[in-house]
Amino acid sequence: MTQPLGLPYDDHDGLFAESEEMELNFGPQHPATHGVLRLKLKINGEKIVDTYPIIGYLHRGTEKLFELHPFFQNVPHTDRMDYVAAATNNQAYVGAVEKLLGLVVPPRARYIRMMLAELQRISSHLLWLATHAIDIGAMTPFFYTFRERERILDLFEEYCGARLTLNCMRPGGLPHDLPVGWTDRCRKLMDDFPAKLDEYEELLTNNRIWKKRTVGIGVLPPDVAIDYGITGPMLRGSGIRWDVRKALPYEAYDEVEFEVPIGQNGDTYDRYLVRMAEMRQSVRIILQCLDKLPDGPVMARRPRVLKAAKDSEVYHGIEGPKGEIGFYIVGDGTPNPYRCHVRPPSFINLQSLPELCKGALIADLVALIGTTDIVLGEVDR
Amino acid sequence: MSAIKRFFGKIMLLDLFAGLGLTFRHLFREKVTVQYPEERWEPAHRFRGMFRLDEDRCIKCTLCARDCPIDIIYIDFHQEVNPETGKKDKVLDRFDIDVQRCMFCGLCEEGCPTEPKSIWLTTKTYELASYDRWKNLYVDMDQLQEWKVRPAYTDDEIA
Amino acid sequence: MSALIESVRNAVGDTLFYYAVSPLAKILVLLFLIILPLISYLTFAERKILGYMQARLGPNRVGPWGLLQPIADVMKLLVKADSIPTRAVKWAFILAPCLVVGPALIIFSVIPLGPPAGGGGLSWFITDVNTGLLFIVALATVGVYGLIIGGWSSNNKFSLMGGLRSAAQMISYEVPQGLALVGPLLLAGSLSMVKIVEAQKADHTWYVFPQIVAFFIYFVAGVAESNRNPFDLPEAESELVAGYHTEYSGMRFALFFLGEYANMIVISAVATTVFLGGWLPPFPEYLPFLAVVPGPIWFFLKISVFLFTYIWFRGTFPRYRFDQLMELGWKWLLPLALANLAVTALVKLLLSEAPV
Amino acid sequence: MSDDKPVPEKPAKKHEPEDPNKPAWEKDPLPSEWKDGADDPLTVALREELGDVIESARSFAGDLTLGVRRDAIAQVCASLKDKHEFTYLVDLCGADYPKREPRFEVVYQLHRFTDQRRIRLRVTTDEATPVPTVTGVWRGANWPEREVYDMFGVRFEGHPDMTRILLWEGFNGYPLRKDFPVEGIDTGSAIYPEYYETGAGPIAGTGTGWKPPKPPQEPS
Repeated sequence: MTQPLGLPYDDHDGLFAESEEMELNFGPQHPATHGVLRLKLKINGEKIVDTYPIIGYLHRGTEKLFELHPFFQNVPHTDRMDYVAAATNNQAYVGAVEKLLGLVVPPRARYIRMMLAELQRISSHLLWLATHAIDIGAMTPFFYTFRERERILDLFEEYCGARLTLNCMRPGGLPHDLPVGWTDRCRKLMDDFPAKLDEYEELLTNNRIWKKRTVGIGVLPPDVAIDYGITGPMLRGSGIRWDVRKALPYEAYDEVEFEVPIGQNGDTYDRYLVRMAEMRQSVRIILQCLDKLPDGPVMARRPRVLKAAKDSEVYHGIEGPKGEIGFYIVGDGTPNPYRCHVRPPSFINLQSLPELCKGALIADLVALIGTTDIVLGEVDR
Repeated sequence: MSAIKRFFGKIMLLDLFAGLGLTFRHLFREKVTVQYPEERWEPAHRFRGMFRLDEDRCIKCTLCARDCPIDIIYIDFHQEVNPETGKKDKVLDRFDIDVQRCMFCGLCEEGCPTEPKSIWLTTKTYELASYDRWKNLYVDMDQLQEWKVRPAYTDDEIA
Repeated sequence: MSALIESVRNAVGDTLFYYAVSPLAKILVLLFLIILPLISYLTFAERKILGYMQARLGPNRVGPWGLLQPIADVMKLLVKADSIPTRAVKWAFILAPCLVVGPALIIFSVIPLGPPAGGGGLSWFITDVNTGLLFIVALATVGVYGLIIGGWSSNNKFSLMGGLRSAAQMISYEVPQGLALVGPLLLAGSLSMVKIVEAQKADHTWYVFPQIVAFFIYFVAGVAESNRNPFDLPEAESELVAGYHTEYSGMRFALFFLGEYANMIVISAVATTVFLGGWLPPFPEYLPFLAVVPGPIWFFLKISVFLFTYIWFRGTFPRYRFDQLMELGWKWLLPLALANLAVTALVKLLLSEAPV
Repeated sequence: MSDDKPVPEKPAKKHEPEDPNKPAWEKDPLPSEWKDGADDPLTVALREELGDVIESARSFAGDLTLGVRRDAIAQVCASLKDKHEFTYLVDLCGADYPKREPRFEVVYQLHRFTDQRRIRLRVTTDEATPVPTVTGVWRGANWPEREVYDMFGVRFEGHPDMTRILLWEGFNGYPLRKDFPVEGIDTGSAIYPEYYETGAGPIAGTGTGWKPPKPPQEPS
C-alpha cells in the first residue's frame, strides 16, 4: 500500500517542458498560509523544486516573557501561542509547573481538565478542517464546522469567561468549578456532535475531487516522520500508533478508554481521516469523563506564592491537538521560572514542509500547509 | 458485489450527489447568523468583559495590580484620618486601568482578597471598540464604578 | 405596444426598421433591461443561496432582504480607486477586461429568448444567424485572450500563472464542449439556434433525452469554461490569491466579474437552447395547459436551473488540481464526446429514410 | 452592588492537625529531589561504550539527566539512537547561566518508544565554542538548533544552515540571554510613534518604570 515518496508526481514529468526556474514568494500575506508564514519557492512551471520556509513574523518573545513573570501569571501568555488551542497550552504549562513543584491535582480537577482539553482538541480540529477544506476549494465545510465550534466555545465561555484565550487552568488545579448545568449542556453537545461529523464526512470523505486532491499527496514515511520529530496526527497518519495520552498518561487518561487512530499511507488523506477519527475519540473521552466526574475540590492546597526549588528542572509534554506540546522549565528558587522553553508542535511539524513539498504542485502546497496544521502564533512564539 | 456497487457508484457520481444533497438540505435548515446590532449575543455569566470597581469594598492592597501580568493597573492612595471613627484609612487617589493593553485574563479579579470582590470583570460588555483609544480605553476610578453597561452603539456610531 | 412598433415601422420604412432600428432597440433592451440586471442579481442570488446553504443568511442589509445589495456593490466598485500597477503594461491592462466582457455580451445577440415573430410582431431574438452555434463557439474562444492578457500585463507572478492556467483550461475544454454540441446538431440538422429549438419541437423531444451524454459533457465543460468551482483554478483564491485579476480593482475588476457571470449565463442559455428546448414548455402532449406561460418565461426558468446548479456546485465541491483537470478534459470528456458523436451519427444514419 | 456576580460559597477554613490519610492534594506540595543516576543502566552502558563522555548523571522527577562532554555530543546521540533506540528527539533548547563557566547550556530531550522512557542530555558551552550539531543524527534538530543560535548565539558546528530563524539576519543581540534588556533594544522600528515622545517609547531604555500619560482631555 505504501507508495514511495514522489511517485504520484512522476507522470507529470511529461506535462511540463523543461524551462527556466522561477522564484516565487508565497506569503506572508497570502490567503492560504494560515497567518504570516512565508515560503520562498523555486518553481518550474507549477511544479515546486525547492521550498524554504521563513518564519518569525509573529515572534513576540514569549519565552523571555515567561522568565519575567511568576508561575501563575504565565498562564495567559501560553494562551497566545497556539491561540486556537489555548486549553491544551494551559494544560501543558500547568502540568510542567506541577511536576516542578510537586503539586498534586485533585481528581475532579483532572477530569475537568481532560474534558476541557478534549473539547479544545475538537475545536482545534474543526478549525483545521475548515481551513484545510477551504484551501482545497471546498467552501461550505468552513461554515458548518464553525457552527459547531461556536457551541464548544460557548461551553468554554460558560466555564471560564473567555472563548479563545481561555486562561482556564492554574498550577495545582482549576480557577473555578463547573457552573450549574454545564455537564448537561456538554453532554447534549457531545450527543449531537457525531451526527455533525457524519455531515462533514458526507461532504468530503468519499468525494472524488477531495480524494484526488489528498490521496497520495505529501506522503510522509514513518521513519522520516520520526527523524523529523513529528508528533500528533501527522505522526499517526504515517502509521505510528503513538500518542502521549497513551504512552505517558497524564491527568487521568489511563482511567478512560479510547483508541488511537492511525493511517496507512501517511498521505494527506490519511491525516485527514486520522483527525476525523480523533474527534470521535475525543467525544468518547468526554462522555466517559462526564460519567465518571468525581466530586471534591478543584484546587490543590498550595502556597500563595509558588516557588520552585533551587536548581530544579522538568520537561512535561502532553498531547495537544497539533502534536506533543511540552514545556521545559528550570527553577532557581524564585517565584519566576528561570528558563521556560516550549516545544511547539507546529514549529517542529512545519520543518517537514520542504520534505513534503518535494515535487508537488502549487495547488498541493496549500493542501500540504493545511495538513501540517500549523498555527503561526506557536511557530513564532 | 461490493466492487460492482462501488463501480456503479462511481459511474453514477454517487459520491458527488451525496455532497450536493447535503448542501441542498441545508438550504432549508435553521440559520445560525446573529443579526448583530438588533440581536445581541448574551454573554455567559462568567464572561470576562469590562471591569468594574467598588471603591467601598476595596482595601487598597494593590494585589490586583501586582497580579496583572502586564502591569496595566495603576493605583495610588494616601492615608487619611476618618473623622467618624478616628482611625487612619487608606483613600484611593487613582485607580486607572489601561484597557488598551488588557488581555482580559481575569487574574486581577482572582487576586482580589475581598469578599465579594471589589474588582471584577463580569460587566458582560464586549462592545469595546472605539474611535479614540485614550478617551475610551483608558478608564479611571469614576468610570470604573459607573460602567454598568457600555451604552449600545447609536445609529450614527454604526454608520 | 404593437401599435407603437407599427407606427415606428411606418415612420422609418421597412428596410431601416428591420435592419437598424429594431436590432438596436433590442440590443439596448436586452443589455440594459435583461442582461445587466440578470448578472447583478445573479451575484446577489449566488451570495444568498450560498449563504443559505452554509447555515447563514447572506446579504440582507441593503434594502428589504438585501435586494438592493447588487446596486450597492456596483456603486462601490464604481467609486473605488482604480489602480494600475506601475510596472504593468498599461494598454494591455486596460484592454483585457473589455476582451472578457465584449464577446460574452455579443453572444447574446444570437440566443433566442423566445419564439420568432409570428406575423408582423417582433421576434424574441436580435438576429438568427444560420451559423449561430458556430458563432457562439468562436466568440467564446475570444474571451480567453482577455484572461491571458490580463494575467500577463499585471506583471505579477500569481496573475501570470492564473492567466496561463485559464488559457490551458479553456482551450482544453473548448474541444469536448464543441464536440458535445455536434450531437444535437446532427439531430437538428442546422446550426441556427432558432432552427435547433424548432427541430426539438418537431421531434417532440428535447435533445437532453437522446443526448444525455452530450448534455453532461457540455455542462461539465461549460463549468470549466466559465472558470467556476470545481474548476476555478485560474482564480483559485487559496493558491493564486485571485489569479489573473489579482492586480485589478474598481471598475476594471467589475468588468472581469461581469464577464465571468455573463459567461455563466451564456453557457446556461446555450445549454437551454440546444438541450432543453429553449422557449418550449415541457411535455406539450401531456401538459398542454403549460403553453399559457409565454416562451421567454420558460427560457428564463430553464436558465435559472442551470445557474442554480452552478451556485450549488460552488457550495459543495472542492477544487480540482491543474493536472487532474487536464486529465479529466482530455482523458475522459474528449473520448466520451467522440464516442457520443460516433454513436449519434451511426444511429442517425441507420434510422434515416434516405438511401445512403 | 453584586448584581452581576453572585458570591461563590467558600468552605470555612479548617484548622485541624495534619491527617496522614489526607489525600495528596490537600497536603503541602512535595517537590522532587535530585537523585544520583550514575548506576542507571543507560549511564553505565554509555560509559562502557564511549569512555569518559558522561560528565554527570542525575535524575530529577523521574527524568535521567546526563551531562555530556561537548565534543562527544553527536557521538553520544548517535549511539543513543542506534544502540539504545532513542529514536525520537523530543526537544532541543538552550539556556543561559551567566554566573556559570561556561555560561550556555544546550539541552536535548530524547524519547524511547519501546518503554516510553525520556532522558535529558546537557552540554555546556561558551560564546566562542561551537557545539557539534546533531542534525546528522536527527534531521529534526535543524530548526531547534537554529533557534538556539538565534536566541543565545550558540553556534553549532557542521549545521547545514546556521542562520537566524525567528529574528531577522542582522538583528543585533541574542534575546534570551539574561543580559539582553527586557525592554528590548532600539532596532530602528517604532511602535505607535504618535503616542510616544522621542526616546520615551516602550522599546529603548525606558525601563519598566514607564507609565502612560493621563489620557488627553476632551478635544476642545
